[in-house]
Amino acid sequence: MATHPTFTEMMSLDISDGAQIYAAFVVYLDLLEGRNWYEVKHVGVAELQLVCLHAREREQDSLQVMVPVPVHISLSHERIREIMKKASLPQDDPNTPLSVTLAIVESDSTVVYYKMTDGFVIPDPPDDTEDVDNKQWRKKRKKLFK
Amino acid sequence: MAEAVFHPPRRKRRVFESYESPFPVDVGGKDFRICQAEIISNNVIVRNPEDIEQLYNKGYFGKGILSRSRPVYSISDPSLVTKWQGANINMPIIASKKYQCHVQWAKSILQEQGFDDCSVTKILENYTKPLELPFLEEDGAEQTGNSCNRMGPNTENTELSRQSSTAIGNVVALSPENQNEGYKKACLEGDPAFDPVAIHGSKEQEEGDLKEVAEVSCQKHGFLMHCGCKESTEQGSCEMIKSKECAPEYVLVQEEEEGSLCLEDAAAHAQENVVKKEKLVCRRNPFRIFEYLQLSLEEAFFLVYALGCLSIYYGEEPLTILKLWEVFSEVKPNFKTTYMAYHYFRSKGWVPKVGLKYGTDLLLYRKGPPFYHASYSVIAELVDDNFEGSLRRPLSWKSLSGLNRTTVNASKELMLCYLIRPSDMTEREMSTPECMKRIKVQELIVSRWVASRERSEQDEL
Amino acid sequence: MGDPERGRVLVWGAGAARALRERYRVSGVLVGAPPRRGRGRRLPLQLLPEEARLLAESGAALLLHPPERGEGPEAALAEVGQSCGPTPTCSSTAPPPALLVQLPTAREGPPPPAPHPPPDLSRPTPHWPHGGRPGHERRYRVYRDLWGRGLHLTAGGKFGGDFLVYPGPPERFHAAAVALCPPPGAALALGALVAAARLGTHVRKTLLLCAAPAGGAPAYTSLQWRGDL
Amino acid sequence: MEPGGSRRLSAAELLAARGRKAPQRPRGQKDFIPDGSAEQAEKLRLCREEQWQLLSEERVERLGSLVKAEWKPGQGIVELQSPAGKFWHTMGFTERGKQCLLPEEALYLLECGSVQLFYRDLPLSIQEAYEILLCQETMSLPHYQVFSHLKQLGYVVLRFDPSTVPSPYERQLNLESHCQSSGKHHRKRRRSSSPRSHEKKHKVSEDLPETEGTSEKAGDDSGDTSCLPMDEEPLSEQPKESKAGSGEGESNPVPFDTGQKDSLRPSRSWAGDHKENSTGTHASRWDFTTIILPNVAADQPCTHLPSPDNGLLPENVPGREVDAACWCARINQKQEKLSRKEREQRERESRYKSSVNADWEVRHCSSWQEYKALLKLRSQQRVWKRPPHLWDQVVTPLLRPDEATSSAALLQQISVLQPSHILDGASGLQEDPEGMKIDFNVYQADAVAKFKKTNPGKPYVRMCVRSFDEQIPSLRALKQVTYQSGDVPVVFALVDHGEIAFYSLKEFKLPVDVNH
Repeated sequence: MATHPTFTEMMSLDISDGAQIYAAFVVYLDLLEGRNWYEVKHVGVAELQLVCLHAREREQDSLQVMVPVPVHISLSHERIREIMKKASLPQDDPNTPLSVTLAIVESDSTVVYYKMTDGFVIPDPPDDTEDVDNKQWRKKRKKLFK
Repeated sequence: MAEAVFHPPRRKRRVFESYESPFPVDVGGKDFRICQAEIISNNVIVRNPEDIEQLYNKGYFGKGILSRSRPVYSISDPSLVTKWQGANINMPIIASKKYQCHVQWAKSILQEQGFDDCSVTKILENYTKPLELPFLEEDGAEQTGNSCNRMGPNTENTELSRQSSTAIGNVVALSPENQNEGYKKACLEGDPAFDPVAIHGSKEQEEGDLKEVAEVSCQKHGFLMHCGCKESTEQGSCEMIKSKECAPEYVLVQEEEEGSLCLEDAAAHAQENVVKKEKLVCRRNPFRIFEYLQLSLEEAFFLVYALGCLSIYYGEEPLTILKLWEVFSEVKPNFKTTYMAYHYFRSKGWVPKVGLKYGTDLLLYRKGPPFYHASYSVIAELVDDNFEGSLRRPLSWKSLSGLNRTTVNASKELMLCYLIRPSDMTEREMSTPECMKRIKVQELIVSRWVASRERSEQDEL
Repeated sequence: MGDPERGRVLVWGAGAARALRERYRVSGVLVGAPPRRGRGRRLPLQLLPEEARLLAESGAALLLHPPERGEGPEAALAEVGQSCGPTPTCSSTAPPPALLVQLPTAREGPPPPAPHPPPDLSRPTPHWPHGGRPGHERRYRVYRDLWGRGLHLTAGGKFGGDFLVYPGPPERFHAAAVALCPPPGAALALGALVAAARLGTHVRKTLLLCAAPAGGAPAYTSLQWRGDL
Repeated sequence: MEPGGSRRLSAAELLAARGRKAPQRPRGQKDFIPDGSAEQAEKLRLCREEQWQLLSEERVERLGSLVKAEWKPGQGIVELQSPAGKFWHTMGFTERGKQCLLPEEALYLLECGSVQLFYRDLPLSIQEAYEILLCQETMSLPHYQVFSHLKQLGYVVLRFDPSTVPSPYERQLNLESHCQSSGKHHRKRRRSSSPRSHEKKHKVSEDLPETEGTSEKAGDDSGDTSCLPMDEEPLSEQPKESKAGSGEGESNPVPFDTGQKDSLRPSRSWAGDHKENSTGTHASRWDFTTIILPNVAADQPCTHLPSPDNGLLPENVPGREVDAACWCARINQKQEKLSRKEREQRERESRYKSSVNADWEVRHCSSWQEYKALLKLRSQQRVWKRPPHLWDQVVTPLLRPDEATSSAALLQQISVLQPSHILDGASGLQEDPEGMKIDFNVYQADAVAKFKKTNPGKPYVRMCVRSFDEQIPSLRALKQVTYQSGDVPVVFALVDHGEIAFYSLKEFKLPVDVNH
């Protein structure tokens, strides 16, 4: 693994935190190999001192931004917003809110993913509502504000 | 004072494996085996497939870096397997893009080794060229029992993924080695995507029948990346592994039919009748990925200190218990606290795993995750024997209330585990794990007290 | 003797309580015991300090201190527009039947005079200890901003947050978010964040991190567990 | 617009109010998001209509069923003017022949329409009663809310009186009977002005003559046990780190890690043995009261050292008696001051050094002979391969696989942490720094029929009223209230601006699981 070309490339980025790089590599493998995502690429964001990942869940999906972090760090709300601003990708639709996914990595390589979005996003409706309701609901579902 | 009631752990509805042993050591001192791990970027990695097997199956230590828990990685893309399930082929299927990715990695490894671009292209061209399926099946069947699992001349082997019962017989008959028990279990767990050959490196020259294969493997000596077993390991089973290493990994690559590429636009392609425009091409994978077991620091230290059945290397150097205690304490804030809790529950015969999913330090399983749902979600705190001290995670009732809901919603109980250290215990004394002998443990169960009649009113959704 | 219990705000008038809920999107919590068991809570309506302050500062209500009988601690709330006081006409005209008697909820007679000028609620006073407390000030700015966006908010302690945020009246809608107002710059341990956000997933509430700095623009971040991964 | 103040009902309204039925609870699932539909609007309208009915409903009772009561501000109690009703079974107490209620009881009964409360001959509205009765130091609004909440659920709720709980010591000595009788004495007292039991002891004698024979009051009159009023205490009020805990400089009086193999020194376990109940560590074999060690500390100016036993000295070294007192004055006894760099260097070095005394087994040896035997045994143990980086070290793995003959034995070998009990060390704790107190005794709802105020028996639970914004109790505070509560579970009632949730933190011992 230490010889994986991607890991070597990540290590050569201008990011000083080894733990973060390793976390990024674990998430990289998880997306690419564990979940068969597409076009998983690593992107060093020197400003944030983070290695982020861009990937598509399905081939035709748009790119998502993953921000891997080791579990023992702490994040302030300000830092979270800074990450969201600097790591997210420019969107075609300017109304699309900034959004990245935080990938938190445990010491045994367990990863949990949390989506962070600028503004207030209403959660998904329950699964047990009828399909028709569900679709209607989804149509109405909206981001309330930024 | 009233003690919290012990609720029997909830058994999982479907259990597909038998229980081996609580720890990767045999009682009575026979057959004591010391596994090996190494430190990479402050993480503890086990590479040897037998060690992985031993540590995961006996006590459920660690997690496969490419899997949810048990190392069951397969290169095969499950969605493609589903798509092609009518094709009566049982080999890993991957997308063309993924295959190209692997070719790319192999390329950069070769370049790093100083091959010029021309030879790199030539080597790879040769190695990755399409192969005939029938030949492969024969080849696979003869080569190793292991390959047979996927490529054996079994015409019914598409059923492997769905009807595991037939598949087990098949697998067991073909390869009774230890190695395949993990595979068997994975099948039983209903994971259709399991690949039994997650363990190869290729250091040995392949004794394949094809000239060109031999030719390539000569050069590829260094570039297929991971050797499953270190040369230094003294396990008797080493040979078996090495023999398996000889086998290259064959994959079916989903590729477009000639000419269809320019005619189809992407959108149409995505939903179109696949059989018509896409085909599967059998190729050798030039860059194999091997799944490793990663141990949490607590697990790693426990295996070394409590059981003495793991040697952890940093580079060439095996680390002593004291050194590990020191290093881990530096790497992970509060390692000592979480380790003591880990050790305590392990020594009660329970299986603690990391608690990140629910925002705590540990989850406690009876026997192991395959058998029972986790019963407790644990937060560990170190206090002095005045029962105070600065907490690493001070909880207000508010946050406790949230945490408790999270835990209860997952049908677990929230436990606070206080490690009580005598006030005369110095930092110096704590610089060795022996300090645990003077530490006391207080377990507390947090629970909501619900008067029967308010239940319906108070709970929102 | 300082009474930390001061600063609680109770609404005694049924009409006022209704107006708060229906016109001002301020729910409060009914805390009174019903005449017979199991018949639902009654007045008074207890308000969060943030709710009370919003109403007072927006001019929708007056915060009144009870008459200084003994050590009356709480501030009462009266609707603006009825400073003329209640009209206890019924009692004078019709004597109650001999066998039935009313146990009045609210005080009779005109409410005590409103303080003039209205007090500055960003400063602490014996009757309003919340003013100036960092936690309250932080929560208040967030409350005011979210309320200003047409949302409904209630206390969020039970879900581990500062507020629950509803897209519509809480009587008829589920809360959509658990709002947390961490102090600026406060380091949030990822474990704690996971615990809070994971809860939200289960009860279908977004974890909403809120910041409304005194001079700056408010900022909100939604956290949602990706159960698909 | 409905007036904000009180509203007098007309005769007709009064009659109508009496006949009202309980409004139905709003039906139907809540929605997730407003869609502006007429259906949602109608549901909301109905819901609000019901709410309004409930809100505007004034309490109307039959005059005959109302018990008249008068607020006595001086005593902080309510005195009944007419005979008590059914509630007397679980509430109230008798004082000087009069039936009385505590403020929370009176207020609750007023809300329930059981009493009519008068002050200065005027009936009090509920608002006025809240203002007047809940301004006492003894009963804050959150406390009353918890009381009322539990009462509404049918529980019997009495104030907690620490003096009625036999201490674990008393229980241990089987003093139950004594306690019960002493408890009765307490009950006969009027509410004391202090919650502290030790202060109460004096008052018992004062109060006894007056109350004797008239009282059948239950244990709930014990008075102001409760209620440090609480508020959102600043979050910074976390328990402070103990000074003793981590100090580098505070070394043990006996330097056990000097590396000497001094056979006279007992194993280090002495440090953990000062508590009788500490399990696992074995008691010291040395009786220090009989062993006299010369004290040559700096604070001992007289340092007379007798002549040593010549047999212990090499032949060419003459031993003589000495008085070191004069030397002490001349020797620089100041502690060596190290530069920061030196300190850091020492620290770094010490990280890699370790002492033979750190070895658990070595510390168990009480003589050279035992130590040698241990070494021999260890060398013989190498039947299976033991890598030197694990086994030729000061700290070695805990498990000796050749000795572990079963899973249970294996667990035994690796079990080094000692379990603790919630009451361990609880009795010795000083005054609770967090002001954690038990407020109420709560008796189960279904036991009400059998309930006797005069002899309420063991409560179902005891309640501590706290605020949601506070930190959860430290282990220390928890030990204290648990100790105080005796064998009754403690529940924390958390109040969040009128909403209440209950939590308990219970002692637990995860069972050892060997049945794999």
